Amino acid sequence: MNLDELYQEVILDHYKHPRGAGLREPYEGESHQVNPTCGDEITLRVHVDGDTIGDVSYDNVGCSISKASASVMYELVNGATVDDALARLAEFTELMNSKGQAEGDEETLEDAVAFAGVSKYPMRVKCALLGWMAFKDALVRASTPGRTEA
Amino acid sequence: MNLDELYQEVILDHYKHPRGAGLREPYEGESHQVNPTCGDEITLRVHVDGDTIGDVSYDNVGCSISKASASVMYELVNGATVDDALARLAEFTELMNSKGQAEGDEETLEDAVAFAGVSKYPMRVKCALLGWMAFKDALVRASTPGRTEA
Amino acid sequence: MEAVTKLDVEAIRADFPILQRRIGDRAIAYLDSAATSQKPVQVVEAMRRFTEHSNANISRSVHTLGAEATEAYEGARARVAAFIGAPSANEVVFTKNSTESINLLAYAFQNATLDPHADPRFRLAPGDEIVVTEMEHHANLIPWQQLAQRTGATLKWIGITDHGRLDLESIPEVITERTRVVSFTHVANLLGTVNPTSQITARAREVGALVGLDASQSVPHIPVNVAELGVDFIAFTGHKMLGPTGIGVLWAKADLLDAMPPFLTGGSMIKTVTMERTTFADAPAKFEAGTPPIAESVGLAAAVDYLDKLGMENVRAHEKELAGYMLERLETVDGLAIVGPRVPIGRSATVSFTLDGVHPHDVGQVLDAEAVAVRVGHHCAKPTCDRFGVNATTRASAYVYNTHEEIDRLVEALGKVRKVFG
Amino acid sequence: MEAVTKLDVEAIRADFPILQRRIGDRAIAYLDSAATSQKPVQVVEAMRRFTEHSNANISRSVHTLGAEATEAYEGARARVAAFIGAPSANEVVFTKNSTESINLLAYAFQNATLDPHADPRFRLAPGDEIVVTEMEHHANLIPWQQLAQRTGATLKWIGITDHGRLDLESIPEVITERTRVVSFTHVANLLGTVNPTSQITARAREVGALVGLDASQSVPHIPVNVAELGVDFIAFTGHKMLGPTGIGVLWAKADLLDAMPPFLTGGSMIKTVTMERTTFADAPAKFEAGTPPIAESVGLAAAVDYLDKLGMENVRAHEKELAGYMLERLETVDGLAIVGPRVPIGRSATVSFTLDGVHPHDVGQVLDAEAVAVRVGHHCAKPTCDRFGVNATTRASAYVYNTHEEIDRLVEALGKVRKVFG
Ligand SMILES: Cc1ncc(COP(=O)(O)O)c(C=O)c1O
Ligand SMILES: Cc1ncc(COP(=O)(O)O)c(C=O)c1O
Repeated sequence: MNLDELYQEVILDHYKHPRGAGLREPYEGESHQVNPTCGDEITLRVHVDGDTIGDVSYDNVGCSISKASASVMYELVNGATVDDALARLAEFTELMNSKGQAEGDEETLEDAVAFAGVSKYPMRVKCALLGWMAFKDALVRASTPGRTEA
Repeated sequence: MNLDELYQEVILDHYKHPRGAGLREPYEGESHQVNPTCGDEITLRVHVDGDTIGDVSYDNVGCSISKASASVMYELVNGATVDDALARLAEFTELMNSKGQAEGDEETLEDAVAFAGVSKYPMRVKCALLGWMAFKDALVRASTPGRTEA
Repeated sequence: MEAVTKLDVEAIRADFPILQRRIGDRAIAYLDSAATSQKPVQVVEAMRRFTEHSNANISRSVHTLGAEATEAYEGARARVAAFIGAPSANEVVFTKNSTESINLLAYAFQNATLDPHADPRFRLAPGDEIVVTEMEHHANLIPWQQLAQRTGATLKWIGITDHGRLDLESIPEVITERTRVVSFTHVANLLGTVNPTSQITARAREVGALVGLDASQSVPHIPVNVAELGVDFIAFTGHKMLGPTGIGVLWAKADLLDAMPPFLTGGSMIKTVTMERTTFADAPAKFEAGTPPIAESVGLAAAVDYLDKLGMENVRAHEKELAGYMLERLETVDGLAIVGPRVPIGRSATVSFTLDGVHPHDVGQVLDAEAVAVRVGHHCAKPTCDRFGVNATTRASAYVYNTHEEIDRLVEALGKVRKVFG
Repeated sequence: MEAVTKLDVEAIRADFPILQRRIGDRAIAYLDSAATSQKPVQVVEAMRRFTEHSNANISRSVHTLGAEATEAYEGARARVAAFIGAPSANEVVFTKNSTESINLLAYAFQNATLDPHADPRFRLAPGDEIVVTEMEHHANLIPWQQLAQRTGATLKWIGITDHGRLDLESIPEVITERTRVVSFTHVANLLGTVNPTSQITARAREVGALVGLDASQSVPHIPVNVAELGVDFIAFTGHKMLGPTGIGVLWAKADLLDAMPPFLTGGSMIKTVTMERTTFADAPAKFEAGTPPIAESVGLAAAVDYLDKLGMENVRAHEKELAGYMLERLETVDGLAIVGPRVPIGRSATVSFTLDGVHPHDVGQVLDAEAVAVRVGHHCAKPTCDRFGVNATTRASAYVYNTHEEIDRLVEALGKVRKVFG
């Protein structure tokens, strides 16, 4: 296997310098996700401002892939419209399920295309998706309780 | 495999003309035994008269080996002393566990030596022993409740 | 490409080295596949290859062997799901055999009954009824008996007609508003009866009962599609379908698996664990505690591949023909009485019979001397035996590798039985 | 004949084709045997031979293959019994893995509790206590948690010292007159601790509690003799001791097996069956419902033969040496902290550690790139992780085929990890 393909510079950079880390107020939805195979965890909050993601804040324990993925996600969805964020989620999930066959669109996925190599490692795909799953779940929760326009 | 070795004349004869079959009075011990792998059954009664087996009577459903074995046993233990009967039980059990290595002593086991061939067929050993197990059990029961001398 | 319409039995036989095995001076005629099937070299080879190339524990590691083993195991799950038309691989739970699959289900009821927060569909109370049939293998009878005993529910059953069919007329009476679950055999292992499922399933739906099918004798022999069957659970077992021992399957609808409490607990089936409390993973992991039958899953996938290549419709047609031939030929044997349907309609190529005046043990023994392997006894279906007033039967059962000639040898050998015990 | 005093590791390695497997340009250094061991050709061959020569279902037939299969299966039982010093083969129950073995035991208590006529030793009530330890694999924790929850009994545990040993001083406090059963691990799968058994066993006897031992990590690695241990039950698993997946063992004293109600029910475990009622066979059959892992039993017997030929004392000595070397070399790695005993006394060759600032997933991944296979994660021992304040560890574990050179490669590869994540 090719280590460099997995641990690209950009991944290691996000791992060492995670963007948007920490838990912040205000938020409407919070999600706690665990990867049962390794015990990695993330708590993630979403603040929805109209039809825009006002903030994504998180606290996580995990490997380089899961931490870098959360950081990259922050950059992609923070400030984006809810629709765009969901589109990125779908795109990234598809990339992760591609088993090394897809490259990802750098226009839309930006730094996240660096994770294309991860999709070849089934055991790591869960790591890369952990933060995104938390985002998805938090967003659902944000739109469920008191909000009328989803 | 050699069929004649298993189904010796004497076995087929006892099978077709079982000696001592039927349930009779008096008796002090009764046992019901089932072979769970094939559902074969025997009900057997023992009448102990002093230190002698006064009667062994039985009713059974089973294959040629199990029916012939009960018939041969009847001939061996009926009228014998309890000690002799137990000695035959031990001898026959040993013969059955010999995996075709023993021949059996014709002096003591008489017709029962014909079962030497059965000991090569592990699946049939249980059949050959069913009646003997019932005899052993019935004898224990006969000596347990009210009897003082065993 | 044209579909193969018939089985090339000679080519198939070449894949099963054990069929060359000689007993005395003749190759064995193996007519005991209802007990366990033989395994083609493809299955043995797939397992050997896996063991020598990719063996590792699954799910919990990032190393190459671990990733390969996990892919092989999950691939086998997907393969099996496709084979039975399951909408999702996550509906396939690997167990050790059919028996465990059915027990898993029965214990779901038992454990739910002990837990006031459990899904009401699995909670039983005195007055509730469980329905089976009189033609069940013990594996689909005793777990329900035990469940009834432990929960106070009542066990009821559908009887058997003199022709060896389910007494379908009694359905409205036996399956009532009190029935909570109906579990019945798809193909009966002693009688060979193929049970029609729709009437039972429809009645169960009407009264709101869950429906399970013991498919141990159907999945290996006829096309089975869970979506078409419209049942809630099916159980089957690897070793009867050209696969290895040590692996079985429980298929259940996703929402039912979600609702069922876990059965075996331990590693690989958890979300979080503290000394005080555990939360559980989603199905199928929830039901697969401990190291699963990994190499066996690879073998089972290879067996499914093999059956798929033959085509289950072709398998069915081949066995229907053999069943007809077997029934016809057996009827010519003096003193032979078939226990079960006497026509090759709605029946499998598993035929039980008695031979007047000769005990099945003796029949089986003489047949073995003639290198014909059949099973004798109660075939783990004692209530069926009782129903027909027999203690035991001789049972011949055919599969993809059996030939007309082997059936001829069976019939001939039965003549020999007559001679020995004449 | 002189006893072999050392393992000929090169000769052993030749029996394991998978050790020739290359990841990139290097042969794999397999240091994950605590998860599952590799299997020698002798095991694979024995299973293939059985499948191609004698495959049949057991116990219920008179045909030649059936008789051979039954002999092979019962022979394997006797073989395993002898290996662990069991007084009788009938005390050996074959299951699918350790997890099932322990669940069988826990369900014996659960089912007995539901049956007023069951043996009082297995009937629990609120106020009764069950004792485990904080270093259990989930397989020896969750079944007892569930049992406590379902019966109202209380689960207690013996803690772990900072050195990774059981806190034996707490025994008198934890095991009390209310304790009904104590189940603890012989060798801890994350920490590598070899637990002394006598103090716990003595205290359990004093208070009249039954004692079970999770021997999953001991039977493969050190001589285990149940008579000497003086416990009531042990559980272990085939795939960790050079044998196949799909088979495990529960050993229990004969009188306890007699007293335990059945767990899985179905075929081959009965005396008589009617639609209304079933009576059960004697142990071990009582606990082996359905078709057992037949080919797997043949593989397990071959594995036991292999281990016996090596000699378990030699296996222990070899691993003790490797444990010492591994500990010594790992201590030289910058930022590495061992989780568990740091001396090779009372410990196995299974060593868990953390590497400062690098997550175990990343450690394992880089090691894999260097063709060094280790396990990362919580190793199904989350409470142990919590006790040491870690989320996960990297774990290297050695067995009969491992060498000093492979440990050197592990240490070297850890240097590479540092480089990537420096
Ligand atoms: C100490 C211990 N107990 C139980 C188990 C469970 O064994 P299995 O997965 O074979 O059931 C393991 C291995 O995973 C173990 O290490
Ligand atoms: C109809 C039926 N159900 C269940 C079983 C049990 O299968 P297994 O022994 O593989 O659990 C069998 C086979 O013995 C069977 O024929």
